Amino acid sequence: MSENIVEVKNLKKYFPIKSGVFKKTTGQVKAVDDVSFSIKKGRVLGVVGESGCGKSTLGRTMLKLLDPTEGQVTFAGKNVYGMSRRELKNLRTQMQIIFQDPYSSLNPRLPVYEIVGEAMLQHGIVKSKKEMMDKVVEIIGKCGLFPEQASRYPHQFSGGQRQRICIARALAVNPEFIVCDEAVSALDVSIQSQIINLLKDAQDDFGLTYLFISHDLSVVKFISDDVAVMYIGQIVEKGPKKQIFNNPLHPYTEALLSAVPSFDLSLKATKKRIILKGDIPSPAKPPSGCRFHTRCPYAHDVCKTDVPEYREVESEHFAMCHKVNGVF
Amino acid sequence: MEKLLEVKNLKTYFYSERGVVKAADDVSFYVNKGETLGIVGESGCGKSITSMSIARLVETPPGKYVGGEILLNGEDMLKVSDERIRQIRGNDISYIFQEPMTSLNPVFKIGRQISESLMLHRGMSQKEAYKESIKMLELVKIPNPERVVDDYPFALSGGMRQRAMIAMALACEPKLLVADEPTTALDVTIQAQVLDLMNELKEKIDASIMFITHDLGVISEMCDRVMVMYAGKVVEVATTEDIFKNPRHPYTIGLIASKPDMSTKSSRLHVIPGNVPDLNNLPAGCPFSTRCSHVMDKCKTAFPEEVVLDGQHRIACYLYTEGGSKQ
Amino acid sequence: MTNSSIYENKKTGNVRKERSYWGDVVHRLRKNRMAMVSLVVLVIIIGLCVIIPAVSPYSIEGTNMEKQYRDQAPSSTHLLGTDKIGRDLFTRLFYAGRISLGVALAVVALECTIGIVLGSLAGFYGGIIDTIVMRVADVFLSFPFMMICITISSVLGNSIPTLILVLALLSWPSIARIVRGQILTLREMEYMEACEALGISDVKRIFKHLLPNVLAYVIVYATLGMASVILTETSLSFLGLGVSPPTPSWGNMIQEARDIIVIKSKWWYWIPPGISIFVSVMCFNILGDGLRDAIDPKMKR
Amino acid sequence: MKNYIIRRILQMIPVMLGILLILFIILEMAPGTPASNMMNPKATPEQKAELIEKLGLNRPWHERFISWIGEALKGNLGYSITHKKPVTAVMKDYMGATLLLSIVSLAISVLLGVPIGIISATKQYSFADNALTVFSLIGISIPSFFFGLLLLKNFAVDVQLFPLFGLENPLLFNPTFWEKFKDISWHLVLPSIVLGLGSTASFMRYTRSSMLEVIKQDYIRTARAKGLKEKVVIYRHAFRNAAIPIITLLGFQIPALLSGAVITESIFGLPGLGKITIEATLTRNYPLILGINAMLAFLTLLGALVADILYAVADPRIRYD
Repeated sequence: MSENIVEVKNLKKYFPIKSGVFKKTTGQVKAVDDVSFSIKKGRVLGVVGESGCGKSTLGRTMLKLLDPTEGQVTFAGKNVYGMSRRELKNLRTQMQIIFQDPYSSLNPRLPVYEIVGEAMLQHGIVKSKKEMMDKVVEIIGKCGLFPEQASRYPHQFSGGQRQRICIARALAVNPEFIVCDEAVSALDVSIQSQIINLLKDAQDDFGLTYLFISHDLSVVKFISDDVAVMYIGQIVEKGPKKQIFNNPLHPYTEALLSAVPSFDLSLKATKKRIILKGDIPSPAKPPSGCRFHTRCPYAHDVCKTDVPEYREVESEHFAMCHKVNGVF
Repeated sequence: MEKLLEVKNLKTYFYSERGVVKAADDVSFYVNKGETLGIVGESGCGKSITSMSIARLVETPPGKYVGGEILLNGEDMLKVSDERIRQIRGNDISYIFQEPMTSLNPVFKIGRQISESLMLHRGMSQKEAYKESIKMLELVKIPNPERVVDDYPFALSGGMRQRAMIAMALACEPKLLVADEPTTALDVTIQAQVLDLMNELKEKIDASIMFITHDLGVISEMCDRVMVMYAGKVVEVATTEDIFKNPRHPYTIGLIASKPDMSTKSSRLHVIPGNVPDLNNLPAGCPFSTRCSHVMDKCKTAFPEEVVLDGQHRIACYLYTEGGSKQ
Repeated sequence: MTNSSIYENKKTGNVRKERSYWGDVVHRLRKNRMAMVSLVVLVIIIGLCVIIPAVSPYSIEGTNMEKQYRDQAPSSTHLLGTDKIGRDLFTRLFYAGRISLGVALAVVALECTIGIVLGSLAGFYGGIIDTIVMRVADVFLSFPFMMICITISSVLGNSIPTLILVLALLSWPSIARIVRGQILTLREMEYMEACEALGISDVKRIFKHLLPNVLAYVIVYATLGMASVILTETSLSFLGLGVSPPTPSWGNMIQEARDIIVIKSKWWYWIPPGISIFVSVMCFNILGDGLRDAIDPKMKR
Repeated sequence: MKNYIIRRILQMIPVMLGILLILFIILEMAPGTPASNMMNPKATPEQKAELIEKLGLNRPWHERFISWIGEALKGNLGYSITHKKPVTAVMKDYMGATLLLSIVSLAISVLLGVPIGIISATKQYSFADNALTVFSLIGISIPSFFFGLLLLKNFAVDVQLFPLFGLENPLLFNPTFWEKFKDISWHLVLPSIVLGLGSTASFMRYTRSSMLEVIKQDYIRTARAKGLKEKVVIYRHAFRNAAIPIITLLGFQIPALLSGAVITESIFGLPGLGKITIEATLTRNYPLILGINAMLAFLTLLGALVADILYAVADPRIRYD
């Protein structure tokens, strides 16, 4: 259980900003800016953050769907960015991704068995079309769909069922690691719970490791073992779920947790809400020093100038804050 | 308590080639003066159509107000002239919509969009309206209102645009504010700011609020009473405390249990089986009968009469009618 | 996995008939009465153009200078009369249809081929290839169309193959733009990303996932393109710069109307080809609109 | 905004050069040498050699291409031997009719097409909308030369309401300005209808679909929720947004109108660029052909540029880029 399946070291992903007469690169959107972490096999790392914090870019860059600007990702001991074509092809069966939008993530022109089975044929997991069909029926069955639905087309399914197809497609190649990029965010509450349970079941059955990206803290709290909080391209706090939720260190985490509306009435009385001032700064022009200083209720002068150290404050519990580091 | 708005048996249907969609089917509720009523439900439950019907904003065709009454201070919104409903819109009833990115006209400056209502309903001159717009932007705590008033919507962030929408809606001091998922598109910390602002404004202004959302957490923070809708029908109405402490309708119970909350402890979520129904193809009787674990034969034939428990807890379910197991 | 996940989805609501994407498009198109009528009319026109010249007793270009055969008004032997050199106009009308429709079909096929190839290259690879292709497309789009047709046909002479080549060369940029735009949109779709994540090969990604999706728009454009090419070809032929006599085209048949006597009192010379052009162009336009609505039902409420 | 315009102008240059290059190559492919095509066949070999020397026709084509561009930048597009005038002077003589016809038709089609499109969109699926939709379909489907002949037959031949031919009545002696204006207008009625029909229909269809798209937007609902009159909602809030894509169509319509003008001029015997181009091709007057094509290409690019600038003015998102 303690073996790291994925390790991310100093990962950076910048997007150029082009402007002016000749569309010269005049700046960079630092979507992911020097991020390091690791995930242990069989665990779920939840990544939370608000829009523009780079959480989706992080997931895509880790799978080499986007080319990194700098840094390293190792999967099962191998450097993902230094792989040959053949190794990369092999990697594709081991790392998978499930997207947010159940409508744009399925090709409308292909029936379910093609969508789910295509990659199995591509990678030689099945040898014949016949074998593929059997396998597809088995997998979609596990995901809660009926065999006869294999020959239907995406538009004949509801959002929740489409997400089941996406999960089946990812599971079809027997992956070890799946990035769930806002996989349940677009779904209705009653459907969301079905899919969350399905993801949990799949994890138990196949011993999967997840990177679970979401803006919804209650969902992340439910499904994750560890949680990383991102703010403008950086991980500002990471640790075991319990510590993050019960004893948040970073002021941003604290504010984020307090901002989630809860319907637990007993909690309501005791909870004090921290309202942050101002808007989320753009990752194209991140604030100097600590990026949170423009909105932080505790900000000192040092926060405006010096970047805080990302430090293991307690065992396995990291944070990036001058206040936590005892600078003031 | 005085009722500001009373909706009786509202039926808003849509007619298309595929058949009739009963988006709001026999919907009845009221909003008291100064009260916030929450309407909660999943996509396609009819909460938005119900709220749009209040000021007759549903496009006809394809929509049609088939029946019912919408009484605002005793005046039936469905019967008044087009001229009169335009006087009411923006003046007595205003709206805040979900998408701050698309709900403001991209080619007009913020100030102009706020001024428009003021000039129309308050008879202000352009200059007065401009000044008043700045004041409104100040009221919703937009920094540098003098500058923002001359900005185009694209120059503002989502949160700021939603504040501008609120300023626009409140400009003419409406009696009823209809907020349709006003914070759904916003980030959590920005949502907290906007909800905080709305709670603060509630004290300042003398308006009732209809708050439409799918987020149970937001409902519990904002509303006095809650109405739960499913497939065009009202299934339960109660005070916010009652709904969360003592939900009665199987759908409400399932909905609350299936939403992971910050305090959820169990390792599996409760699940309502099946899918959100297709409004083109509803089952006979209670629309929830296909997913309900307490389903009885009579559920499949007719929609139950409403039952009132504890004075004001309204439920539409055979479990609570005569002969029902929980009666 | 546990049984519960299966149970959760047991009640799947209404079971719709299985219909593929294209099945759905055809189904929607069939419900569009105007489009279906146009399709039928087009089939009839094309059928007549194929059959009439083949079964007609009169030859296409053979003249008959004897007085009783020349310049005749319509009669039971010559349904649309004869022209000044004794050719049966009814037969010529449908032979001209073969030429006009045939030229249009060839042009559309050629321009679509060029457009799809260049548009896909630009869209799929982007970067410098994209810039070059799109600049060249700009050049071709900015030509004063009619003038350049006139110039080229005068320089290279107006044979039918040249005409086809010139029209195709001048019209591929629109289709290239559509294809490129579609590919750029599709590349952003999450299912294309999913393909990459699944390690699906480039060839499969292009031919199985990208092109079929682009094809729908190409078909719409090609149908509308038929309409505009027929108009252009007949206009050029009318000006004497397209198909040149004795080969008939609906356009050059109308040239006869430049004679004041013909325009005044001999309708059978020029009204039938005019109506033929009008009806076929209209039908292609309606069919194209119908296809677009059927393919992209969001556009229509 | 400034950057945007500068960038657009810079983009125009390679496109214009490309057009000229292709034109040059096409004319190079013409049978015969450039010289033989442009001089009196009876000229003696000495005269020929002299002329070839004088016109620099013995130089390789790319050198001539570059020097042509150099001269063009100075405003010299060459010499038309047939007219015994510089190309620019010939073009000036014939440009008036074409521009007049195109501008009148463009004005008609915008002033008619856009309002009709709006009405059609606001009354979607009504009788009026269906009728207008059919009308616009006819408008884009009827071949203009056929339509022109039909008009001629009905209104100039059978009923002699309008003149059959030309731009001016040659019999008018010493007309006053007013008489001349009336005369020209009268001559332009049928040609403008013919040329305007197609683009009116295009503007209609485009406006209709653009308006339908905009009317579905959330901000239209917002405008209605404010209590604004439907007229204000449609003509102020919706149209202001729908106009943005219509402006692009304006740019595209310019080459289409110029092409259409060639056909219309030919039917109605108007002394315009279309007529002169056809004549020039018959006499193989290449400097003139090159000049006219270059000029029209330039106008087309200019039109597109103006449309893009207007687009930026109409859309604050681009204006503040």
